[in-house]
Amino acid sequence: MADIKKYPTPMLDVLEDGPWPSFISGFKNLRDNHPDSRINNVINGLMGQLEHSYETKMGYWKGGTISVFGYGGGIIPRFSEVGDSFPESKEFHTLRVQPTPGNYYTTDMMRQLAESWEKYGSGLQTFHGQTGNIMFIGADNDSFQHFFDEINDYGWDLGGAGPCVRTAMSCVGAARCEQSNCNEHAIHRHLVNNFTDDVHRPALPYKFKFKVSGCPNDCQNAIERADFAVIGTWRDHKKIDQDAWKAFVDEKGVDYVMDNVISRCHSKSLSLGEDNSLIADESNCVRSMHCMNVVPKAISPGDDKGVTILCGGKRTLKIGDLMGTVLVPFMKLETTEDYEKIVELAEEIIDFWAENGLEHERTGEMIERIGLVNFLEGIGVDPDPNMIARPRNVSYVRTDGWDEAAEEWFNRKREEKAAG
Amino acid sequence: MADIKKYPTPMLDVLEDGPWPSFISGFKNLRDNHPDSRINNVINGLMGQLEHSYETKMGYWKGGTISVFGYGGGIIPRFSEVGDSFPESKEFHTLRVQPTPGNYYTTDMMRQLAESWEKYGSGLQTFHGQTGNIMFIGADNDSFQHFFDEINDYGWDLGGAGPCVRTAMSCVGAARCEQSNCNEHAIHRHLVNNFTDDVHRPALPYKFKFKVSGCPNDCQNAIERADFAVIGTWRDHKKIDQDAWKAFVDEKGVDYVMDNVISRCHSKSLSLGEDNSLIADESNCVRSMHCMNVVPKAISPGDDKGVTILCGGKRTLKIGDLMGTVLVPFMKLETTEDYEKIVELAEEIIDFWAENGLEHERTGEMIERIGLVNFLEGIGVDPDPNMIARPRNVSYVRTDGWDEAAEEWFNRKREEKAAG
Amino acid sequence: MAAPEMREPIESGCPDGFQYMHPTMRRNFGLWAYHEDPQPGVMVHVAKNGDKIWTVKAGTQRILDVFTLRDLMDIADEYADGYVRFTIRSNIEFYTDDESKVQPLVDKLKDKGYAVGGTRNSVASISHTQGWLHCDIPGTDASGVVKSMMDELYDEFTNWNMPNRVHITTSCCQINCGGQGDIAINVQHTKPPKIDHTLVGNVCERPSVVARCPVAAIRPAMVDGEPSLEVDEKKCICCGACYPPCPPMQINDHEFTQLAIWIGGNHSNARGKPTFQRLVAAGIPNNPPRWPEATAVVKKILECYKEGARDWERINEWVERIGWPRFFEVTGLPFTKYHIDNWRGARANLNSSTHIRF
Amino acid sequence: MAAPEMREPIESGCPDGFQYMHPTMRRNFGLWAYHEDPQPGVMVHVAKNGDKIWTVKAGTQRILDVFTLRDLMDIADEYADGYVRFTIRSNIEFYTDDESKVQPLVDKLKDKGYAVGGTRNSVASISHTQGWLHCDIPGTDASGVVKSMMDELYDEFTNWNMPNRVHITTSCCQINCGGQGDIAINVQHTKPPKIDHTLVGNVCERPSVVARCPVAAIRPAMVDGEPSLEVDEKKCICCGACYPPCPPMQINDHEFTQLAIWIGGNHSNARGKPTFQRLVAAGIPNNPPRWPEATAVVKKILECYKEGARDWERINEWVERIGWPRFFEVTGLPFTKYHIDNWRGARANLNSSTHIRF
Ligand code: SRM
Ligand code: SRM
Ligand code: SRM
Ligand code: SRM
Ligand code: SF4
Ligand code: SF4
Ligand code: SF4
Ligand code: SF4
Ligand code: SF4
Ligand code: SF4
Ligand code: SF4
Ligand code: SF4
Repeated sequence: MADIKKYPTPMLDVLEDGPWPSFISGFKNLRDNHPDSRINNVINGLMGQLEHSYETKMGYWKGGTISVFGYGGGIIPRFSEVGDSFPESKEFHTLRVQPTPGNYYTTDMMRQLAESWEKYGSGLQTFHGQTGNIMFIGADNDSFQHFFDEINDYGWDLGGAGPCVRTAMSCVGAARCEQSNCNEHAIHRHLVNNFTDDVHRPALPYKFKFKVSGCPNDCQNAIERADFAVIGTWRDHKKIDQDAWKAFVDEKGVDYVMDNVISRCHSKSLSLGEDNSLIADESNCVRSMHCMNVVPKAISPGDDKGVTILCGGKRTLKIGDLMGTVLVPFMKLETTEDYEKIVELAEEIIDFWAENGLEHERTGEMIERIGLVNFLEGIGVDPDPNMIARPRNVSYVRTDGWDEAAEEWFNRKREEKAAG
Repeated sequence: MADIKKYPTPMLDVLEDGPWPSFISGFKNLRDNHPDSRINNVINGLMGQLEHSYETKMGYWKGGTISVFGYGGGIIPRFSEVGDSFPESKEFHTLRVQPTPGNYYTTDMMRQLAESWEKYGSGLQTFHGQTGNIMFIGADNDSFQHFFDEINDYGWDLGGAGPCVRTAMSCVGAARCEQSNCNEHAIHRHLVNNFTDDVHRPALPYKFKFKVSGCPNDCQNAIERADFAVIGTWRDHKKIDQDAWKAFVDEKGVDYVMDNVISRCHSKSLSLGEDNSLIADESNCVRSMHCMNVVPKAISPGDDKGVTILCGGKRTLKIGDLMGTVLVPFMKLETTEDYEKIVELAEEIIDFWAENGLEHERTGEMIERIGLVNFLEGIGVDPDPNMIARPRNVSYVRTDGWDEAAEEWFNRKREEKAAG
Repeated sequence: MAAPEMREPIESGCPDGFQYMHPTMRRNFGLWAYHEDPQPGVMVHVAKNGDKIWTVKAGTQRILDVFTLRDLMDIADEYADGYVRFTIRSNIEFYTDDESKVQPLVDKLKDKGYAVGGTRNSVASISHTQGWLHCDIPGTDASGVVKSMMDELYDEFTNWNMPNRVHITTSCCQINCGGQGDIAINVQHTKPPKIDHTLVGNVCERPSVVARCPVAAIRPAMVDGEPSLEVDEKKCICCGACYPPCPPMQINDHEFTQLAIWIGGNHSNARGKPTFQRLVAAGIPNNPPRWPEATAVVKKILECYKEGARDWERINEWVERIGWPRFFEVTGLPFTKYHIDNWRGARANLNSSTHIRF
Repeated sequence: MAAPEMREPIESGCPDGFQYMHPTMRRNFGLWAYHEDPQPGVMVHVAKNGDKIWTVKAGTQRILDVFTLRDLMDIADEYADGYVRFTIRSNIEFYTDDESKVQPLVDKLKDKGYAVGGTRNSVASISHTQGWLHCDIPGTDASGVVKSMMDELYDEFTNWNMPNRVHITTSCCQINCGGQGDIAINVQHTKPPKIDHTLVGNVCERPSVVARCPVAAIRPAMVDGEPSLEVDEKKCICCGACYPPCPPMQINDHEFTQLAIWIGGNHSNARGKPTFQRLVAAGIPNNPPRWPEATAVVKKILECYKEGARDWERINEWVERIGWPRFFEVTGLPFTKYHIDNWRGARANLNSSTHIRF
């Protein structure tokens, strides 16, 4: 613990009040009580600059270009624009480190990471950034390589930054969730680890994100945030344990059940039998999860599990928010070949986009620009009515290939039927 | 009846078969049995050309420019491109004549029109064209002025053709419909007859259509087809005759009532009381008509009647179909001043559009191009949340006038409250 | 010779309808309480004071010859009270306040070959447009298509077999004067216009044709030394919008002017908000005089709708409930890339969810 | 001097999670039957074979100092089984298959000042972004905003008071790394960037800045004889997209960088399809260190939601049911022209119907 001249932080101090855990208290603890004076100083500088931001309502970091040996990305470099006033933290880079799918840790591993980090960095880390990385915030020019080398040795690697494949995310899923329809962990790793080169050496039109949710509840916001969203689902009928269901009706009463389950099914495909059994019109169920969210004890996903894949989700820049759009209504993921197929699809998409995307253009924006059909043709995927909410409503389209397209559809249907 | 050489019409003849009334039989009747040989000949030529179209799958009319003395529009001129082969009908113009609102006729008036028409024209007329005109189809260069003069003398005037205010349409409405909330006839005539000059002398960017429906059932498809759609509605609570309602429930049974009324209310604002009475959450009723369509005996529009005005509906050309959009959520139409107000609004809109619309641009396309807010400001209408389905979802907007806009809203609300 | 004396028009505009209105309707204007439907094609509206007016509705061929018109007027005088009107779908309505006249009127109409029906949950008359009979840009004959279809749908017009009203329209070019409908049978061009270069110079204002193209596919060009136009065929969406201002841009073609079928255009605010119609089938031959292929598709759709929809569901509501994948399944219509929207705002028509039907 | 020997990275990518997973979870991977919620912040998941795993969930400040981290690990070792994970909202989850450890763990966490809750129908931790702490383009400090709000929403985190889960996000520029949410508190710039012309020439690749503007408002220009840029202020929508590639385009301003609040972003496919968030309030001062004005709006919205929504309705579902006019009425928020969409596809957000609430 160094005896340092502390920058006054009257505004930040206010953020120590109140019941929610305070990041400022944490900072102060490091500044005042950490045995390493390097850390005391860095945090002192950081707090000084942050207080200055609070007073002037402006940010004072600027970017730059650094990366670890052999990689082109994975670090967000930060240099202070007010480094003269707060020299202790004038270099304050963030290393983005890929966690496991679902963010699992043992306490031991946590301690090991903390030790490495306080050896080299600021002692601050975020679990996790919005893209899912562990963010080790606050390394300087001299230390980031050492820190990386150390944790890389015991199994951790950088995530993406820049125009590259980014760190993926997946939900807690099969590890602790009854709604899961897939092995989120395997999918996550198969996908992103197939592209380590594209993660570490940014050379794509722009960023590309994978996200995996085990069911349509989509706890990873994958549809809204991922270029390639993988969402677990099932193709057969959901499973109803009628005894458990009737017990639920007995417990809650018919009114409650009508108001909260039956009448709330989005596709109006549920009704209550005379004997209080649950009657489900399976041909209309759209897998909206609601019934099984309310009564997980009685209703579960079916047995013929797999995933739906959507493409093109992202936030505002620069044509407005886009949700992903269905590319593959259903894909089994059981055998090695199945996994190869999903990886190949991702490769197709990234290759097509790498070739046809404009600079700084995400997949969703490209699809918007060229139209879904051209994209489908580019990646070799057949049109399917589950890709659309509704057919087109404007007659402005050239339909002279109609007969061939119809023929293809009938052939495909025949084949599907033949295949069983 | 002339003894004429009939063009063979083997394809058209087929259209005499079948139970539905045949226009071809009507043609033949005129050709073969009308006492005036001029008409026999004209129809013979027309059928010859039409048969030729059926054989070659091509149309053979071209346009031109003619109009009655003093007007610039109202007639669709047609000259045959195959006049050499079918000279009898080589000029075949259509006069568009404005009917009454709701299309009322006495048999006497019909006969009078028929007499005038067979004196000059082909003897064919359409009740009505899609814009609502009586179409007197088939006058030649020599006759159309005479026909017009004659019917104009006894109260009929031309409608619009070209870039002008068009003939309006209104539903049967108050004359024979329990759902009506306004005097469609008065609205129709106040509006369109305020613009007779703009009907007869095309000088606007493009066409402009008024349509009036007495209730949200919108039997005139006004929202989809009119630049200025006036739709009757009510502002207070709908009227429920509980005795008639209970009689209905008794007759049909609770299941039927649940399935066909209660559960089908779009805003889920209906429920069935213990005593089978109808419970309506009026704050949620969106005037979707369904309940009163099913049970008109028991449920009716409220007493505080008026209209909703929507602007900008049209078909495909050239940016795709547009529905009209709410401009005035509610307007009373009782006093002379009320009627002046709606006419003034129409004038504001037409003036603004005449000045700012591009050539061949409809109101809906202009609104699409400049944005609804600029349009509202142009015509002096305040924003209202009923104009939108949902607020914006993209942050790309410059909001620096927010405080003033908020202030205006609060002032308006205060004034409304003060006004009662 | 002196110029002929020209008559100044009386700009009377839209005439007053009350003069032609049945007295019972005039008297009870705005005072109706409810109505009932005694049989297909017949309604009785009851006023608050108990007055009643019967309406009998008959289908017509829309384009009437004066003989037919007079015939209808004679019927109106003899079997009703001499007052009529036409609906937006060109049906004629006869009025009487005398119940005893109703059945004779119905019988007479049927006897004379008019179709009585079109009320309530029936297939209403198909609203349509000019076609080869009068328009200068038509790709087909609307009257003929309608006659052919209504012959096949006659029983659906005269009976209440449908879950709700069915409003069909047809249009003879992509401009679509006929409007949207529960089912719409419209011309769809499948090839870019062939340009008759010899004529362009004389009849077309080139800049305004260029401006009319929705996708900016037309460029002014010199062809054989003459000013003409050329079309970028890769961009052209074959809409035909260039044809009205410039007839040498020949979009109509006996082979490539086909029919397409759209469903789900619902303009009423009843239950849901108004909806646009959606493409379901294209590549249908434009096959006069009977267009059997188009009629077959329409009948198939109606059959599935009748079978699958709940009472009061319009076609759009039925399909939204069962889902579009199921629609293609039950109708057996092929789903193609052409169904996938690529016009402005196409995203809104894509499936951005995991709501899927297997 | 020889170049320093550089270590080649091991491109191991994303590590295997099974090695860090609680054995009961590993064993029952994919075999869970259902779960129950004994109390806020505590869940028990039951496997098909009867195995149980308890989860205890605690809110954190997301950016953890090593002391706090170690403290949490000590708790995990003493009161749970030494296995943890972090949720997508930066909550820490502790695991144990021993029910007797649960209550002591909860008590210990509370005792140490951690917030236990955030499950089920509570207000979850606010997910947020870097702000003044690290980003190069922030207009506010996300961590500070979140700490301030969570202090006020503490009881909503630790209790089940809400109709359904409430997911709040906040972002420190309009890029919105924080994502959409039931409620989102985001920076909204209200004036075009001021350009520091002296710097443009050196640090900005002018063509790529020009290309980055969503509305093509930027033109290359010569200013004082130097190559710079100029902004068409009438076109500029103040999005700030030009600032990251060209920091001299100064969009941040202590007065004109304000906050806006958006609601109804629901990404789940539960019941309805995923929905976008919608603007409800802007012009909110960016007021450190406590941003009370923003918190007041959030609390007001939550209060009305709690009062008005049915169980299981997320915020978007509630508002769609009662209608937007009513939303503005009950919350007392002003409705302005800025709420009316004018971005691409704006039509879809206008009311094309007579569905109106009075
Ligand atoms: C006569 C007519 C108005 C006119 O001024 O001409 C009319 C008259 C009535 N309509 Fe209509 N509608 C008429 C065209 C329409 C149209 C427009 C159209 O046909 O193109 C619509 C818009 C719907 C659309 O998208 O096509 C229309 C949507 C309705 C609805 C809403 C139906 C629904 O559930 O979606 C009702 C309510 C109902 O059915 O109970 C309705 C109800 C009625 C009622 C029952 C109202 C009443 O209480 O009197 C009238 C008798 C209808 C009948 O014949 O069964 N009318 N109605 C039109 C008859 C057309 C025809 O000859 O077939
Ligand atoms: C006659 C009629 C069809 C029918 O058989 O009923 C018709 C016929 C023509 N329409 Fe139409 N339209 C007719 C109602 C409509 C409607 C329906 C309506 O008014 O509610 C529409 C859709 C609503 C709308 O306004 O969008 C309609 C949208 C068009 C358009 C596209 C306008 C647009 O802005 O998208 C054109 C093209 C044009 O004006 O450039 C058009 C152009 C034409 C022209 C003038 C074609 C031309 O450029 O020469 C047609 C003349 C045909 C003829 O020989 O008589 N017609 N047209 C209808 C008028 C009869 C009447 O006056 O009562
Ligand atoms: C732990 C976590 C996944 C993870 O991998 O990190 C998770 C876990 C579960 N989610 Fe989730 N959800 C998690 C974030 C989300 C998100 C994304 C987000 O928070 O940004 C969503 C998307 C919804 C959105 O638009 O914001 C999400 C939408 C749901 C839903 C659908 C809710 C709805 O009705 O709309 C359910 C179903 C339910 O509530 O019954 C659900 C249900 C669940 C259940 C109950 C599933 C189960 O049976 O185990 C899990 C326990 C939740 C709890 O803590 O109460 N989870 N869940 C995330 C906890 C975040 C947190 O710490 O607060
Ligand atoms: C750190 C993080 C926020 C956080 O505190 O959690 C973040 C921070 C930045 N984001 Fe982000 N984004 C972060 C997750 C996201 C997400 C969420 C996600 O990945 O699911 C999104 C929305 C999803 C998406 O991809 O659209 C997101 C959309 C953006 C965008 C807009 C991308 C677009 O196509 O619209 C930019 C701008 C750009 O890349 O040019 C951006 C740019 C940035 C930059 C690099 C700003 C810049 O140009 O310098 C920020 C660096 C901040 C810093 O100093 O560390 N960030 N960014 C998140 C990454 C942490 C991590 O790696 O785990
Ligand atoms: S997305 Fe589905 S499977 Fe994954 S944690 Fe959420 S509820 Fe469970
Ligand atoms: S999963 Fe959704 S759509 Fe299917 S039955 Fe349950 S609530 Fe209905
Ligand atoms: S629009 Fe309404 S008022 Fe007019 S006829 Fe139709 S149902 Fe009656
Ligand atoms: S009018 Fe429509 S919204 Fe109102 S109660 Fe009746 S069915 Fe419901
Ligand atoms: S639809 Fe086309 S072809 Fe038919 S009448 Fe209208 S403009 Fe003419
Ligand atoms: S047919 Fe349509 S798209 Fe093609 S050139 Fe003509 S106007 Fe343009
Ligand atoms: S939201 Fe903007 S300011 Fe905040 S971290 Fe993301 S890019 Fe940086
Ligand atoms: S702030 Fe946005 S709109 Fe304005 S100039 Fe910069 S990029 Fe363009």
